[in-house]
Amino acid sequence: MSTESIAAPRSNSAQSPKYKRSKGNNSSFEMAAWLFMRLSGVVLIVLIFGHLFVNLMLGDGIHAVDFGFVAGKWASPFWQIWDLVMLWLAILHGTNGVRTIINDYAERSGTRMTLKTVLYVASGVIVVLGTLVIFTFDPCPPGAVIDLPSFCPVP
Amino acid sequence: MQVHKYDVVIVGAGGAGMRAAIESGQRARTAVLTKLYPTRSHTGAAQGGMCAALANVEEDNWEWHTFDTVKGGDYLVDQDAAEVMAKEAIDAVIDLEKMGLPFNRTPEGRIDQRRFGGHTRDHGKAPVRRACYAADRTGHMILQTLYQNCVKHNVEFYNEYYVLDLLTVEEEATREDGTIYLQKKTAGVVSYDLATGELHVFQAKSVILATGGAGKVFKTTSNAHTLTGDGMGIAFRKGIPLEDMEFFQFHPTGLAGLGILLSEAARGEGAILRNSEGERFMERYAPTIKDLAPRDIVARSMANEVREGRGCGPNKDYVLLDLTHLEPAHIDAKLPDITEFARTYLGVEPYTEPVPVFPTAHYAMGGVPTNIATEVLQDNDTVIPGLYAAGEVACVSVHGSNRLGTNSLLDINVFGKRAGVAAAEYAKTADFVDLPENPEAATVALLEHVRTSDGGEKVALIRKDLQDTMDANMQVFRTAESIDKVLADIASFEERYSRITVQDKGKRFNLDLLEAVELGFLLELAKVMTVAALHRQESRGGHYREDFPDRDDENFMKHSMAYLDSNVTVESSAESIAGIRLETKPVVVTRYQPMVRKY
Amino acid sequence: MSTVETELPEPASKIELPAHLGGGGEIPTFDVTLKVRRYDPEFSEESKWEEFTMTMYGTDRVLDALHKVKWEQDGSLSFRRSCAHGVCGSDAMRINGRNRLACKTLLKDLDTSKPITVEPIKGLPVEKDLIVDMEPFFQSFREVMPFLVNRGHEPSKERLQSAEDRERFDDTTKCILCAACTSSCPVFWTDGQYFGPAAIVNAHRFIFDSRDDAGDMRLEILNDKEGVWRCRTTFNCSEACPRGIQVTQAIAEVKQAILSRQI
Amino acid sequence: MPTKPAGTLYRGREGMWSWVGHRITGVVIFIFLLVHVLDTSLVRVSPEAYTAVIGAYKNPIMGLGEAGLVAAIVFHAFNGLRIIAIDFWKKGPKYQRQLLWGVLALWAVTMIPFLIRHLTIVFSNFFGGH
Ligand SMILES: Cc1cc2nc3c(=O)[nH]c(=O)nc-3n(C[C@H](O)[C@H](O)[C@H](O)COP(=O)(O)OP(=O)(O)OC[C@H]3O[C@@H](n4cnc5c(N)ncnc54)[C@H](O)[C@@H]3O)c2cc1C
Ligand code: HEM
Ligand code: SF4
Ligand code: F3S
Ligand code: FES
Repeated sequence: MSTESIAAPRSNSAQSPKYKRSKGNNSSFEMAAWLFMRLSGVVLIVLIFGHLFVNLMLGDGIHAVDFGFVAGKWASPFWQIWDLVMLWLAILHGTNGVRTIINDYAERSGTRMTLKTVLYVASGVIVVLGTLVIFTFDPCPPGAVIDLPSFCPVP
Repeated sequence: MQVHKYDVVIVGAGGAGMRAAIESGQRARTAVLTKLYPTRSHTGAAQGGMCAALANVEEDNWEWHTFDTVKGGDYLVDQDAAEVMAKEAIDAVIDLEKMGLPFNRTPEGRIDQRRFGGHTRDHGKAPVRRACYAADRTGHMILQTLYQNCVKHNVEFYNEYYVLDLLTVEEEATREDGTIYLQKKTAGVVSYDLATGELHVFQAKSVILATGGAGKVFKTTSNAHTLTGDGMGIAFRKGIPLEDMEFFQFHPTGLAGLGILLSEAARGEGAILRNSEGERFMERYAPTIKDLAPRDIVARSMANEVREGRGCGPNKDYVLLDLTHLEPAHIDAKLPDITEFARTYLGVEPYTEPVPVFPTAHYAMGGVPTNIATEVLQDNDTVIPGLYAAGEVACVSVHGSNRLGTNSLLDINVFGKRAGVAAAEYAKTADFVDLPENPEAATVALLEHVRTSDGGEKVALIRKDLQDTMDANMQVFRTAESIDKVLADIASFEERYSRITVQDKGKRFNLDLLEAVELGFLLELAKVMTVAALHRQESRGGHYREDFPDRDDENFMKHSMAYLDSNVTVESSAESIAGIRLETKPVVVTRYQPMVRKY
Repeated sequence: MSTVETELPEPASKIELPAHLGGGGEIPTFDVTLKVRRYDPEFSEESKWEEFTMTMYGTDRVLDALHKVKWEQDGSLSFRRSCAHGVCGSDAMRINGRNRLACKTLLKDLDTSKPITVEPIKGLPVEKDLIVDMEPFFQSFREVMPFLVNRGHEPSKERLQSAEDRERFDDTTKCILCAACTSSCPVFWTDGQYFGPAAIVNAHRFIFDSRDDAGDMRLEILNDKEGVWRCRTTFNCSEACPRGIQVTQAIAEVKQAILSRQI
Repeated sequence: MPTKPAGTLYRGREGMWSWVGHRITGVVIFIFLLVHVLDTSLVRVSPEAYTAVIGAYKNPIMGLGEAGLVAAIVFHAFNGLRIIAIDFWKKGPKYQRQLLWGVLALWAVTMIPFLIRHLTIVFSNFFGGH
């Protein structure tokens, strides 16, 4: 679960080299992150459970999910917003969660930096991609060869 | 080897040492050397309270407190010292409160006080509530509070540094009456760094000894494994006398068989002692204050019940402490820790069952002699400049032949503070005394001897044998015969000690080696105790001779002073023993003439 | 905490004692095997397990067993201890996988049919056998300003404090700085930078003391990135505390205090 | 420094293991989320691509995986509420263990109907053919 020990010279308080705790920047970022985890968690419960319920439990379950299903949903601004909020909150929540985990286990600051960069880039790309998809989504793409939702004009 | 230079070096970071450090640390360059992390010191084990005539809950004043202290100590108390302590008690408690100590409070928000053995109103009329307390962890709170304040004031600690030698130099000096004598002067200390096995010499203008007690000479004891009387032993080996060493307090209520203390506060809160017949036997021994009689009396009464066949248990070797008539809520509020000890260690539920208890070796009334300014004396009245002592290691003597409960936490605060101030003030005007040549030589030789000695004797076995014989023969009842037996045993232990083998040959954390060194101190102190006990042919306070059951003010209203003296060659006799010279010192009497001590 | 000012009725001079009292008969003896994790860098960089078997008695504790090994079998076995009854905090170690005080763990409460494993506490540098370097631990303690700070005029007498105000921080005054909590914390194990539960407990002790004026500064300190927010409520600390301090609860209270101060 | 491997696993109790569970499920969900957004994005590429990929979800192996994912989310979600209760409810820390049993009970109550429905669909449709 962890490493064995931290590098430390033998010490007695009178002469000990002070153990270094890198100074924080006095902002309340960690507090905000902590609070955000809780708040977003509560909202996510509603969003995710709703999402799962609609996708997996209603109608035909997972088998109902296809292009038409998705397109049908995103035709409504309600679901657009739902999924958008869910996307953002989940990514932020998850990213922050993984950031904590990296802070915990990656001890060398180099490793820490690298992993976090990868994390932020990945999350950023995904959020942007997801947002674009939701907003620029065209439920009736021209030239589609498969079933489109029923409301699409018949080509 | 490294050499450090400080104005003040304090040896020991218990209550006395840290109280001194708080004062001295703000006045002079101070180092505190301690063989344990400060918060491990045994002051933290003290439970019941610290007394001061605050009169927060009942009428009280410091003179009554002085009287109780003098009477409790069976008139062997130096009354000037007792007055100082009782007077300064009030400030000592307030100081602690200001430092943040979380005392229990009265409904009005003032420091609460409870009863304790031997503390009475108006010269013995009735028990009085004088002990300030924090549940049954008063000592814990004191130790923590003092440590916290040391942190606040950036006191420099050298943790796990064992002091093994005191550095003194001797110079010829002339007394007022023209006689010439050797005046000791303080140069510093030699210490052993447990982590590395290296020696460090500390040169200092003043040194304060605050190394605590020596309970480990006994088997059944409330004292920690680390209370091996190092400070007393070191001083004694340097030719400094030890005062009143025959007086050792046996606390009545140790968990039977284990010695873990159940505070007198239990009785202060209403618990009582019963024998196998269910009888509250203290009604017979001390009709007025019964279970709250001073410790020596209660301990002897208990031992007597057992001797007369009214002990409990399969071996009829203990009595019972009964709390069952107390409200569980009250017990939880006032005595949470000690009831947990009973549960954890004996599996007894104190709400419903009485707890097996028996006297346990608790407190050394004797120690390194000092005056009320905490300066160490090299004889009856010659001060050693720059050397101070406070706490259990010292003998001012405020406890006389029997310490009253709660007077020790007071002692360490009052005299700890005095020592800190005095040592720092002295350091301001004094110069360093030059270190002797090869200051560490004696310590190196001692360690080398212990490390290389190869006779196969085991330290732990010798220690066990010593503790067994001390428990059997030097406990609450003593006779010339039993004392002689101990002396003979010690002689054989010393011989065995010269043939010990220490298994651990390393330098790092070699506790094996240090246990052997500590045993050396224990043997020395046990010898001093027994010789002094043999010499005192009377019964007084904690020292009870069955062959001399009465107090004898005519011949023995004096402190005993034991000196290391290789010129004394007498084999065991009533007066002396090889290597130890016994002298006496008058008791300071100011206002209370000895009276019969009855409760 | 307040004094219940009731005179107790005098207890009876004599009572009937139940016959079994103090009985308990023979104290059972049993064989135990200690499996101790040894390490002495003076002789080897490797740490290794070593087993010792001995006969012990009913009321013996793990500390007694360790002593028996040290005193009779292998004098080089090293561990810290002092008071031997759970009040000094010297001998926190990992016994059968959990942090406890050796002097407070009765052998009979463990499964003696299997070897009892004894290891140093985790997350602090091991120095020899069961001895670890406590300095990082005390360093964190010192950093939270663990002392009363009072700005006003020093009163000449004691300060008043109501029994309720005193009770507010009672739990956290019990700490003996044994490090059982901090070294049981999975977050502390990771990089040792987390202040750790013990430091927070000792900050709590003062933050909630009505006499103290530096609560804000301590909250500021613990609002650090290595402060309370690193706690993941794993409760190992509360389970490990030999003084029964509700450590996680104390941490939660500190978190809330920071929140309500900032918002 | 001592060599590493010899130490034993710390024997934490409910609190520690629930945290281990929370952490693992959190990471699992996060990784799935990344993938899930990617595959959903295919709707922008072409309906065919999306439907093809989503088709992959429809075999029983993936169906089981999905069930596992839902199990993880449900545990993480309910335990998340437990953590929030510990943080903000005065008696939370005291009842953390009971709360965990509550989480597991709720988890079971949620998972059973879901599994029945989900697995029936997965398997019936697979075997039943589309
Ligand atoms: C179980 C118990 C309960 C008690 N209850 C009460 C009570 O309720 N009321 C009361 O008034 N009194 C009580 N006492 C007595 C009182 O607690 C002690 O007498 C007092 O605490 C002694 O304090 P001290 O500072 O002198 O020594 P300690 O606190 O014992 O400290 C000794 C210090 O010296 C250091 N040291 C020792 N040897 C060396 C060395 N060679 N080199 C370096 N450092 C060394 C140690 O590391 C330690 O820091 C009780 C005692 C016990 C054992
Ligand atoms: C469904 C509702 C959810 C709730 C109620 C919830 C709740 C929480 C809470 C309260 C925490 C903080 C734990 C702590 O500080 O100890 C947390 C951590 C975490 N969550 Fe969630 N969460 C939810 C959904 C998600 C989702 C969808 C993801 C993935 C994208 C996720 C990933 C994580 C991660 C990685 C952590 C960090 C774990 C750790 O630090 O140990 N969570 N969650
Ligand atoms: S909180 Fe408990 S476990 Fe932690 S150091 Fe204090 S006493 Fe030990
Ligand atoms: S073990 Fe650690 S994670 Fe929090 S609850 Fe205790 S500090
Ligand atoms: S030896 Fe003091 S706590 Fe165990």
